[in-house]
Amino acid sequence: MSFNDELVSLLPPKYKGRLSITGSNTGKRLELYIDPCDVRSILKAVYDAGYNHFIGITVVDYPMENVFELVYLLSSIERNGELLAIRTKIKRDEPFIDSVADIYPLAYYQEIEGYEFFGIIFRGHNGLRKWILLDNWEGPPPLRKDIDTRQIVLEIFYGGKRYERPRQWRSLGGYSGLERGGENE
Amino acid sequence: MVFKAIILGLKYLLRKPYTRMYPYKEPAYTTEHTRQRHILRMDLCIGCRACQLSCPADAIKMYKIEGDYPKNRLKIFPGIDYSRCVYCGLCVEACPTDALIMTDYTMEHLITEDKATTLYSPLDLARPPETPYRITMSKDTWSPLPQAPPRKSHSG
Amino acid sequence: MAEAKMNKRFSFTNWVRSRSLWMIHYCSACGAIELPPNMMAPLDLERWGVMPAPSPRQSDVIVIMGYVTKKTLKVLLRLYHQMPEPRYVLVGCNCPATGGLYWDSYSTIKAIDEFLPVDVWVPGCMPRAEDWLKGFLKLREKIGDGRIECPRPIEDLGELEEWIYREVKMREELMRSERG
Amino acid sequence: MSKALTIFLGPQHPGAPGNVAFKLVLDGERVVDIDLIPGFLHRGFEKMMEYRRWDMDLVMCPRICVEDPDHVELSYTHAMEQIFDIEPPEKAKYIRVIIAEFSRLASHLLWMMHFAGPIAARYATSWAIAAREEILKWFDYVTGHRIYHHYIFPGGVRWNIPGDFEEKTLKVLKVIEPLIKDLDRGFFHHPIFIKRAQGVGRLKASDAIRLGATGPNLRGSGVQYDLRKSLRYDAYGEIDFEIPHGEYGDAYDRALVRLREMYTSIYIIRQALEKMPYEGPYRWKLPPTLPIGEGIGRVESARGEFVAHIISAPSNPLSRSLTPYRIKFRGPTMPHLTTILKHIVANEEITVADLPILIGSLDPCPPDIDR
Repeated sequence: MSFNDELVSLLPPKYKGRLSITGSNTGKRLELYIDPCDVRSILKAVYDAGYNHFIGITVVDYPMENVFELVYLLSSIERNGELLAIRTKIKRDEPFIDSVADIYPLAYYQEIEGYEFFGIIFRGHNGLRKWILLDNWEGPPPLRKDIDTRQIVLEIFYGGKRYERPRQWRSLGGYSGLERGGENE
Repeated sequence: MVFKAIILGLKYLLRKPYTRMYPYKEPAYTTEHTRQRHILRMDLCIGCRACQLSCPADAIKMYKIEGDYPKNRLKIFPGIDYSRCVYCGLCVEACPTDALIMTDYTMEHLITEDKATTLYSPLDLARPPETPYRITMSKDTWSPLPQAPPRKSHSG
Repeated sequence: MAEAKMNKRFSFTNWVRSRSLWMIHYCSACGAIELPPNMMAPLDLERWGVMPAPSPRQSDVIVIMGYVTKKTLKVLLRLYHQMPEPRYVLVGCNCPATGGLYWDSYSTIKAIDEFLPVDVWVPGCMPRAEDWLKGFLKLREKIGDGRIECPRPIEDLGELEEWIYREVKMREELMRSERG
Repeated sequence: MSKALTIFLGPQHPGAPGNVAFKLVLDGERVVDIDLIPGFLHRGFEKMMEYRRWDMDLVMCPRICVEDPDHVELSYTHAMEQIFDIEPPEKAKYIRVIIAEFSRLASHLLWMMHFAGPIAARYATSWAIAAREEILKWFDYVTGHRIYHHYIFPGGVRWNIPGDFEEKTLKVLKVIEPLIKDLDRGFFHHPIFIKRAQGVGRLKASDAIRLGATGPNLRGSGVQYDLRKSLRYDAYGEIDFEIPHGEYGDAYDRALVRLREMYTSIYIIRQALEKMPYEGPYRWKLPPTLPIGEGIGRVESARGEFVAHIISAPSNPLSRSLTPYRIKFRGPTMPHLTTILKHIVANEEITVADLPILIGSLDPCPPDIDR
């Protein structure tokens, strides 16, 4: 893998030195750290440089550092599936970033995921709503690190006890409610 | 075209039926590696809870059972909830003493009208199945594993 | 009441009912992957009179194939209430029985028998193709013996749906209060 | 000018591709707009996997896509191996190729059922399922399970292959190859099928790339792009094969690509069996704790590019963690059912009767949208 000259020439001067090659095996990739305000201009430049195949947005929550890291994964089919990861960090208490849905059509749906699972607001996106989580979950975005869904589920369905069958409120049939087995530990 | 289709159809018409005549004429299809019901050897179990901690479905609960088990000082044994078990075999892999093994005794015997019956205590697990079965997963499944060598090249 | 008593011994009606079980064609989750071998050549469930029906109005059995999310539960209940009596419930896989592998998932239902009267449980993850067949046979046996009450003593759709919403809402309220 | 009508397709519908619903806007017979309604299969995998140890996560991950489970395992394994910074043993690489190709075959044969069913070609579904059954029996023999195998493992494969692996595999291939050939003759060259599928759902190559299509749907449009060839992961680098591709990008081309891929898979399996070293280690021992790092596993699954992006960071700075910090899965189905379906419906006259063919030819697997 080598640096793509076209890509380097299209990048703004401030980012020219920041491009690096990392990873191994199938994860070998070009990486670029950018500031969140430049996300639209960089992704437009990258699209023109041939990285027009959008793979996805990975959002990582770091509550200790109070940031969300967004990793835009793009690949170029002309350059034989070369992977480009564009990383940016936004503040956790002000989760705003520009939408790129008009450059990459698939980003529209990936951004909805980012909104419903992490609560990131993509500015300029016209359809931020609950999409997958509709009817399935009410409350704050569940994939944030400070929401302990396992504890919530344990409290509600299992009475706080692990390794037990769920606490049932009623049974319409098919369950005698008898617990078999020896004495509990 | 029509004749070709008729010949192709005839070929399948005259073939022996593919259907397995389960359950009355043929038993369930299992192989010598099918992972199904566990058997607990209570004389080997040391009560270390490794199986419980390695279960992704939290299906294993430890029960206290009094009896003459010199190896098991705490007298705790695993019981498996077969309404939660996913038959991944990680518990067998984690067991240090080969006390927990898997057989090809399939789950057709557990189909029930009352789901309380699928909760197996250690004593239920220790009882071998009534019908013939094969041991399909035990410590013999793995030979000792070698350590990984470092990756050769880091071509950037 | 009289009908319930009648059902206890052999009746021609039950025998006939048990011989032709049409199931709803609704692949609600991953357990559905083992149904094609049952419906097609490898095991051929039509030997036992089981076949998929395209709509709930024509079907006798609702088969729950795997985990049930809150969103699917609403669909399942609606389907169940569109079915004519007699109707039976066959549950496959572990997840609807106890939560299964998704025991700590925030969006799945942990016990389906809180919402539907279950006749037969087929444990396993996945249940093997043969297990599904055996489950249908067990259901058939149960119907033939007249051990299933018919019609079911169950609330009408409005009442039940209200109950579900109340239940789900209540749990979600609980979640919210616990978060503080 | 007739009034636009909004109706729902699915989730309970014999023509629906699994548990997923669509909202259609109709103008007479023509579908004007289509919106996906996902979420019926949402379990919150990414959150659940953050709570479990990395080896338990391997048991979780095949459940994301039930039709093609081994490629999910493979992508997870690739990402994990990058974090551990190891290379699998030579023998395991070949076993993985064989397992992955059988998974692809099984998935394509199941797709035959989804595709031929709505056109009422019951014979094709029956043959395909019979061929798939042979593969499932083979999986049962090698890995111990019919559907979820948990066989591909970080550091190699989980246990050694049985002694008569080669004969068994060749025997299975001998059974399924004539069945696939009969499908080729009996279904793919059937005039009714050709008339129904040809010209439906045209997708140009440039649009396919821009909208995010991968896998057979992209190759059906004439783009020769296959991660097996371009990344040469596992033992694919040593195996010589051709990428089948279509020309016009309609439903018929996409179907034909899948059929040819089945032949290619059989060819790859035969070659891998020949080249495989039958001696040597099959799995490395790995430590229970995860090093800090990041891995991206990209594999060419039966439906397209499957990506597992795993980040391992300590959740508290003092200890090394047993669980990954964040896992993101990107399934190939999301672009197929959202952007591409919308694009085709907007640019072409698709009637309600064509919709099952169109959706079937895209081969969706809804759980990998919902996860």
